[in-house]
Amino acid sequence: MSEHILTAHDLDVSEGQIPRENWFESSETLSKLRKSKKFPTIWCSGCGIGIVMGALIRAIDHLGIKNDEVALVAGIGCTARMPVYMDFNTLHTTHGRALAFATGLKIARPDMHVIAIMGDGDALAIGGNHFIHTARRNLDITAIVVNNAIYGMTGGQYSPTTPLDKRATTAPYGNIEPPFPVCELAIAAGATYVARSTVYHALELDKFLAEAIAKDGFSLVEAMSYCHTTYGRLNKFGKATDMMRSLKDNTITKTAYDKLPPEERASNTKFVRGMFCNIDRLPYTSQYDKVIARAQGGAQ
Amino acid sequence: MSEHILTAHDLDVSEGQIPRENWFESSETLSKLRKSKKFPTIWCSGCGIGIVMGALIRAIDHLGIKNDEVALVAGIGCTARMPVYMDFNTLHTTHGRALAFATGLKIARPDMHVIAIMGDGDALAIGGNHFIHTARRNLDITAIVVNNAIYGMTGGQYSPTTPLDKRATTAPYGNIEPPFPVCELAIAAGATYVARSTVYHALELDKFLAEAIAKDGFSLVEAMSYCHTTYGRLNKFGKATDMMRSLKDNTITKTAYDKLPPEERASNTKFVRGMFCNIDRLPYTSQYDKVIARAQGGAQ
Amino acid sequence: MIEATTVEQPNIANSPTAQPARKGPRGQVIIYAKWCKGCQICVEFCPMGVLAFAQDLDRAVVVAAEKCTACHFCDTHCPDLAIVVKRFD
Amino acid sequence: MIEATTVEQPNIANSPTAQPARKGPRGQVIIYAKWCKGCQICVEFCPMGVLAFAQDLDRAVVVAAEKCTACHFCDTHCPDLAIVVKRFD
Amino acid sequence: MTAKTDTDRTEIRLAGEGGQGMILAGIVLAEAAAIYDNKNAVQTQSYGPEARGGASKAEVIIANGEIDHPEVIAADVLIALSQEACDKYAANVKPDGLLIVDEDQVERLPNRPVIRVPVSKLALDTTGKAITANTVALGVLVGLTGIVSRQAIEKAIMARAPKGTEEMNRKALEAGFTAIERLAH
Amino acid sequence: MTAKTDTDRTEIRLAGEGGQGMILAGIVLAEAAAIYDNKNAVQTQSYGPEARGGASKAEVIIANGEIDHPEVIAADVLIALSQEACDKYAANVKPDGLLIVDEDQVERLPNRPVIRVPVSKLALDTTGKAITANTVALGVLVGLTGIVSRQAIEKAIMARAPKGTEEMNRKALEAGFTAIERLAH
Amino acid sequence: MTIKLMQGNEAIGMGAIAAGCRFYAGYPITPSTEVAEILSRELPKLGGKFIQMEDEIASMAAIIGARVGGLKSMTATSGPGFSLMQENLGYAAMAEIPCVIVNVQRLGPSTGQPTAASQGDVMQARWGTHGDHPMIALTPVTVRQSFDLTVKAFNLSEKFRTPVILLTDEIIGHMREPVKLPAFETIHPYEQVVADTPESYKAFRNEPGDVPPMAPFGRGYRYHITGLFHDEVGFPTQRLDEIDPWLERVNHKFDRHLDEIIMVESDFQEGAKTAIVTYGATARSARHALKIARQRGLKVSMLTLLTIWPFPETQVESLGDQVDRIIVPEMNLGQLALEVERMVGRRKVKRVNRANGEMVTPQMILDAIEG
Amino acid sequence: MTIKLMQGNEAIGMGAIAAGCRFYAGYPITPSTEVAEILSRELPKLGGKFIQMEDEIASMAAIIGARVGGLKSMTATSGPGFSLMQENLGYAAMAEIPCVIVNVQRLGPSTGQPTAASQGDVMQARWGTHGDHPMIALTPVTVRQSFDLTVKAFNLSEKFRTPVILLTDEIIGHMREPVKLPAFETIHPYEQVVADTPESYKAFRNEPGDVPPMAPFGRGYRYHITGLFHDEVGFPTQRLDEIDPWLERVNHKFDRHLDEIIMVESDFQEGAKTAIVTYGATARSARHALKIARQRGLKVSMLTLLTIWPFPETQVESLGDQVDRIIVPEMNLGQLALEVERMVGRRKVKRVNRANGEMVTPQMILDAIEG
Ligand SMILES: Cc1ncc(C[n+]2csc(CCOP(=O)(O)OP(=O)(O)O)c2C)c(N)n1
Ligand SMILES: Cc1ncc(C[n+]2csc(CCOP(=O)(O)OP(=O)(O)O)c2C)c(N)n1
Ligand code: SF4
Ligand code: SF4
Ligand code: SF4
Ligand code: SF4
Repeated sequence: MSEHILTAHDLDVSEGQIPRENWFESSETLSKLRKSKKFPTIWCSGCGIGIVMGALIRAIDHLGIKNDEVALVAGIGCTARMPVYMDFNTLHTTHGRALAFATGLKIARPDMHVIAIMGDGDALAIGGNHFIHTARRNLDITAIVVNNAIYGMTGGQYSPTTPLDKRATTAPYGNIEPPFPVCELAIAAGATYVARSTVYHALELDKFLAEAIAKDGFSLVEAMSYCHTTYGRLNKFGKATDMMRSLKDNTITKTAYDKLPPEERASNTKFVRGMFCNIDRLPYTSQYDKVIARAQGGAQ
Repeated sequence: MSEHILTAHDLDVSEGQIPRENWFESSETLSKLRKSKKFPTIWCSGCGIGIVMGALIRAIDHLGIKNDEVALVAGIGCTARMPVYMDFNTLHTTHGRALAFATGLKIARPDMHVIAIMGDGDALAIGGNHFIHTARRNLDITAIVVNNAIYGMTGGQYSPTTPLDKRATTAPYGNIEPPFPVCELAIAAGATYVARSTVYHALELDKFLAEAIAKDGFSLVEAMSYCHTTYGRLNKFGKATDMMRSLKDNTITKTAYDKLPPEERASNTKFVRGMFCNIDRLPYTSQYDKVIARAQGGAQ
Repeated sequence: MIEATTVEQPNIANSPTAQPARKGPRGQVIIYAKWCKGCQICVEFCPMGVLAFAQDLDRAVVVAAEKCTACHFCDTHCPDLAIVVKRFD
Repeated sequence: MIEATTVEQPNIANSPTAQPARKGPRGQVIIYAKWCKGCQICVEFCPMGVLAFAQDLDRAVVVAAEKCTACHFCDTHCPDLAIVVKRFD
Repeated sequence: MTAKTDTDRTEIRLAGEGGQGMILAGIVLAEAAAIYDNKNAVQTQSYGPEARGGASKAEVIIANGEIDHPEVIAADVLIALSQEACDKYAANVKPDGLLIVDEDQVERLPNRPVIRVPVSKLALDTTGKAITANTVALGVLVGLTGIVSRQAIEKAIMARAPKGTEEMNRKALEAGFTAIERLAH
Repeated sequence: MTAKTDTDRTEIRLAGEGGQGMILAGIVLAEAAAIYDNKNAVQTQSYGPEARGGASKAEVIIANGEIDHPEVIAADVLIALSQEACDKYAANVKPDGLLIVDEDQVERLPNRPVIRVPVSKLALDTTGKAITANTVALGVLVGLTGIVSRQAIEKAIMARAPKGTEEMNRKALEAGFTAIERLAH
Repeated sequence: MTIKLMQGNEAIGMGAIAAGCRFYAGYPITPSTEVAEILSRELPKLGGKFIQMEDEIASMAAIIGARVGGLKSMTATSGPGFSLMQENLGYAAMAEIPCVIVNVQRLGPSTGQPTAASQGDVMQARWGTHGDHPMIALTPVTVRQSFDLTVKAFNLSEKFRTPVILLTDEIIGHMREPVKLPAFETIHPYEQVVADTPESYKAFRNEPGDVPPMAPFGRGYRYHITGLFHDEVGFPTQRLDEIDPWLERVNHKFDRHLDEIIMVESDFQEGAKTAIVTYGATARSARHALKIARQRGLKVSMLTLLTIWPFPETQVESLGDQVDRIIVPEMNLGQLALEVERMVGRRKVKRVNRANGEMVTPQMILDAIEG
Repeated sequence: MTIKLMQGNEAIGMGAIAAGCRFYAGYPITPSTEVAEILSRELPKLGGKFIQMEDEIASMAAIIGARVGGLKSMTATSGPGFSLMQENLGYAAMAEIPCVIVNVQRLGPSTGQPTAASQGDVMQARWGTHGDHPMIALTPVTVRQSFDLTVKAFNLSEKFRTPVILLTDEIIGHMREPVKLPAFETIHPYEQVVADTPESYKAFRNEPGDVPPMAPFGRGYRYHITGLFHDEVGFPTQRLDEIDPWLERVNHKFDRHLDEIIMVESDFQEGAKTAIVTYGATARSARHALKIARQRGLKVSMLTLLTIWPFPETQVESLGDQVDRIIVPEMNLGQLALEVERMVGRRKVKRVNRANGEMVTPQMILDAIEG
């Protein structure tokens, strides 16, 4: 069937027809990928991490930031493999520590846009402390948490975002640990911009990411993107497309949520999408400029 | 002068007059101290940590809990030296890790009252991750944070609770890092009982501590108690008594705070004292009983 | 779950279903076969049924090019950046 | 700083100043000299002036035992648990 | 036919793409040998860097006595279900060893005797499920080498087959056996 | 009088309670030697487990040449301002060394020659501030041993004295010197 | 029990259960994760507890906490996690808390190659935490030994009140072999007995060679445990007369029990002037090479170390006296070889190393034997 | 500069400034805290940055991040913190990020005795992180050397793209000595030069013996840095043909530069049959003992190691050839002595150990010399 269709429309282009080099030129997004890198990515077929990557590139592109001005910092995990595919300054660090490395980098280079890309385990299990401290200090870093509700890379152990009662390889009888409310935690810790969306709402992600990167202060974007390979399989949630549909169906916008009567709010089980916080506080590096001024002014 | 007074009233008793053993019997509180331990404590003259210790003993006493049922777990710091003086099961661990040790202990012995005693650095700098995760999992542990706004033990470096602009030995030009709102962070992370008071309001501490220990779930009591030796000295805040007075003068009860008009609330600079959260959630160990039941029921 | 803040909810720029199909294709859909992993996200969610899954090739193919409205759902949601949609202007 | 919760503010059980002095001592203040570090918290905050600081001994002493109302400020605030107040019943 | 190393053992490598179940096939083969055929067996595996998917391979050493070194030194048998697998491991097959490839997946062949079997096509044709290719592969392997008995491999497969898939797997195994018989003619 | 070790050095220990400033006194003594008297000096210290307070001691080694081992091996001089300090370190004073104690703080004395000076009382009497006891102690020490010149110790003290306390410290030092002169009579 | 094809990691999980482990805390990491997965399933069946902590630091802390509460406990990890556990591992040594730490070695340094094998953490197992401390590390060669040495690890840890490291590797951990486990009832785990009354009990009594038993919390023995130097009842001390006896006792804990702790397998050949000293997965390559060498008429002896720390000094030294040459094959750049060199002299030692994630091949060892 | 009475820790802070350090991240810990305190005051005066991180893990991460951003960077800690830094220390080795880690050793294990001195982290400095990796550790004996070796540490770390450990101890760190520092203008710190264009630049080019310079981020050289095994441009790889050259280059980085890296001070005496090998604070006790011994007419040589890792193999071996006996005094239970034994044979080595927080006394060493 398909061969026929191919010929009929001449629209579906296989590698033979578009040289690799040309493909990278066929969109702004693709042009920011690393031509030297092997594609497709290492992610499972249908994994939403790649969708977040697309959104991130579009956000950076939208802001008109030069590739050289961007530093991507990641820890370890499926999500953390994202930076290597993009033509920025990319630093793949140790599990959980992306924000701590990013802190050093940002202080050394306040002019650069430093973006940390983390899985939920990376950001919130082993990396939880750096997460709250980087927010508190208000480093002008954009933290992206791809929340796939599980540890993907290591094969499906429960994470601090696995919903209650769901199964994981280390929760064969169902998870009993309540998940973190990631956005609320970030707000309590001091983040200046906090938003959440899903990979189904990819263009919303574009927008939140662009706002987050533009923000002068610590910003967090939580991107829901279920790991169908582990979380989905262990909980019989179906294929990537089924889980994508559940992201579509099981979220509610913050605007809609805010309009709900209190009882319904309390019983709401959908994920709330939207921007939850956008406040102004002088970022760490600007504060530090004052320290330097005081030190050099001789005041002690 | 004083020798004369002593003789006149025969009320001020020096060691010669009360044998050490008898002194331990002169109050319920004293009777829970370790007779085998060298007193007075290692803390500076006037340090509020001892006041928290008194409050803790009274709270335990008030609840009628037997000494043997109490386990005190501490990290490292001035505050963390507290357990050794009390006649309970006492575990002095590594810096920042009290709650992680306490988690293992509580799961092994759900029947015991496990109380973690931490300085602000211990609990929230190096220990921040365990703090939020223990709250999230809702281990039925009582966390006491003695917030002295600095690292006392190591001599006065800034901590995640040092107020903005204040000096510390590592902030000679004033601290530029905003302090954590400790109670809010605990609430966002999932604590079921959260309260704050000060060592000036010692009896309020008694009450909060008793409620916290009685609570079936993760509870936090933040006890404000400035370190006059380092924080006070570096910022010229005066003696222990001066700082005690500032705790009296610079706090406001939650009830009073809640009644303030919004503008005044926004500009309020006083510490709010009170209980901020008291919700019911099944604690981790009870949840785990269900896992055992499921496992033993053969359901998988 | 999340407390109210003072900030407004952003608009979602492009709701895929919000754009009704007009006559003739509005865009050209290009799939880079070598990168497509056959996840079928584009196939399942293209509101116009432009795409289909070719079992034998284990990847997506364009089956109804003329229906494409250039809504960009497919290229913004392809996890492998294996689709580009070019809007005809 | 802290958002409202549904829980009520606890009452403070014993406000030290809330208890007016009556005639004669209501309690006995005992200071265990060996443990007192002379921080003067009890001295400074005793609402009745029962205690004083003895510079030469570098510790607190009782100077006005008869004024003690047994408000328990001193023994609950002594950081060294060096005071016990016994209420006369 | 199965050449012996100096310490008398048969070394088998099963390689393909992640998700093709070659590691499971290796485990089943080892179980057939060790549990149902009273031999000794050691099974090892390796994955590519991909989270899921990517190249993967299983190795099975079968012997009557002790098995020391647990990995293939030079393969007596290689079954390769993907081009990458063939490219990577063909050179390590002993000169008198067996190289079996899926004829529809492996186009570039090394310059040596190769047994070409349409493994995945057989799977699809027989059971309608591509994922039974590994069972077909086991049929081919056992049919060709006799390294374990047919009963043993069948028992081992049945013991691992998820409920309800027994029949499908039996058919797939049969298809493997038959393919060899056809080859043999 | 100050006995020499095998490698020609004078070993001085200053001990008291934390907060008495004995460590600072040690530093000042070492500075007097090294900066103002053109000698060599090494200063070390130790604290008790107490956060603040508790036992504390400083050690100063003064020599004309190199100083290798930086700690007191056997003290030529010990000045002890507390009972604990005396108890702990008196035994380590050389037989022909000097043991100086604050006569009001140290009651139990070892069975050996001891020089008793009312150091803290002198401080209080002279300056009204107990914290100047360490300066008085330096006066006593230097007055007795001449291990550094009086000018050097004065300069060293002045360099370290917080603004506004110079006069007080000078008086305290003087008080130390004078106490010795009285002793000498 | 029947014959089962079992992975080394699975055998470790089973060994823990058999040894009486009733608490596991860990953080997933390749290639150790199966240990956690198995215990998350098996422990609750026995009323035991499994928890996945927020990181490896917390995992190590939690197992210590649980043991203080009276449950035998274990964690499993690999290189990066093992590095993070070092501080609290030292705590366990200092406070003498029994516990078992499994390190399934993968290729390092850093993230390295998570799915590749290595013996790169051999020296770290001994020296990874700061300060001097005693340490036991066991290295299984087979799946069955993964079970047996796990049981042994628990027993040694209880008997000597010390953390014990089961130092295995990706090969042995993921390899499947047929094994028949002993019936668990036939296994009699070591159980500490606290004979003292709470009044006479001294948790850290310093009688040389004596390891005082550890009373669990909440059973009437209220005492203090600390990572500071402490006296016999556990109170912090700076007094040398209290510290010195502690150092004496704890750092020489194993001295009089080395035959119980040190396990080796000797395969000596009369007249051999070459010997192999080996451990872990590499021992399998070495055995393979040994058989071939002997087939070829070469005389070679072999010493397989199942205990690498404390290092089997006597055994290696006396082997050194018998042969002219000792080959030490390792999946690292030469770590345990340093100890062998120390015992027998550098000139006698021939290192065979591979540190790229692949096994040392029998051929490499054969070349060394023949070369 | 004039003569000042200065602590070792202060000299380290000054050395860092002189060497061009412009970023410090740390977490306070006795007895290292003065280093942080001094740099929190001094760095901003020069436009440099100081940050106190939430823990030592983050501190180690931050200094790597800052160096990737182009600032020379340092952290300082002591045992417990050093244990926590191990994972990211391995990352720095793997990713070849220059940085300096100061460990002011205190008595361990665990919390131990925070204010007491020790040389207990000597082996940890070499083996604390998982996996094989190169490592440099320098051990100053005087306050002035604390300054000089800090400068040297930065220079070596830049030149060889490697973390360098300044392994000092509580004695040297807190001791005050008169020093006269050189004018900072006279110090010419090593600066990397990136000669390649962004197009031809390969951050991890594997030319044997060659250490490719590290381009800072944001200067046109967009590349990838990872803790996984990687190819020449920094992309993760599992290919042995890419890993092996990396192993070859990185693990032999120092080999051809040992005379630059290894610093020792020899004090050989004609005809001496006894020698002392020493480092750090203990070297001072050893010198004291040596002088007395020589006064008494005994012939003794001495080798003071200012570099302990890589271990000065040649120097110690040739010393071993000259003497019958080597005394190794250490404030630990015998750590570097293991290496000395390895080089010269166990029978020649006499260890003198003290691990209770007190210095080894000259008398203990004299006894060993005379005994
Ligand atoms: C210190 C350390 N511990 C554990 C691991 C193993 N590990 C790698 S990724 C990962 C978690 C993956 O989950 P997440 O961060 O949510 O990312 P995902 O793979 O789901 O994108 C773990 C536990 C590690 N690499 N380092
Ligand atoms: C891993 C580690 N890092 C650092 C230290 C040093 N240290 C001991 S206590 C302390 C902080 C003390 O502050 P806090 O926890 O607030 O307690 P406080 O002394 O003020 O009561 C620090 C940094 C340590 N012991 N261990
Ligand atoms: S394992 Fe899950 S998170 Fe990882 S690539 Fe696959 S689908 Fe994505
Ligand atoms: S240093 Fe501060 S916190 Fe510590 S005991 Fe003294 S006053 Fe208390
Ligand atoms: S842009 Fe894509 S999703 Fe939208 S109509 Fe065209 S083919 Fe379908
Ligand atoms: S979304 Fe992309 S990868 Fe998935 S089927 Fe469509 S083109 Fe292929």
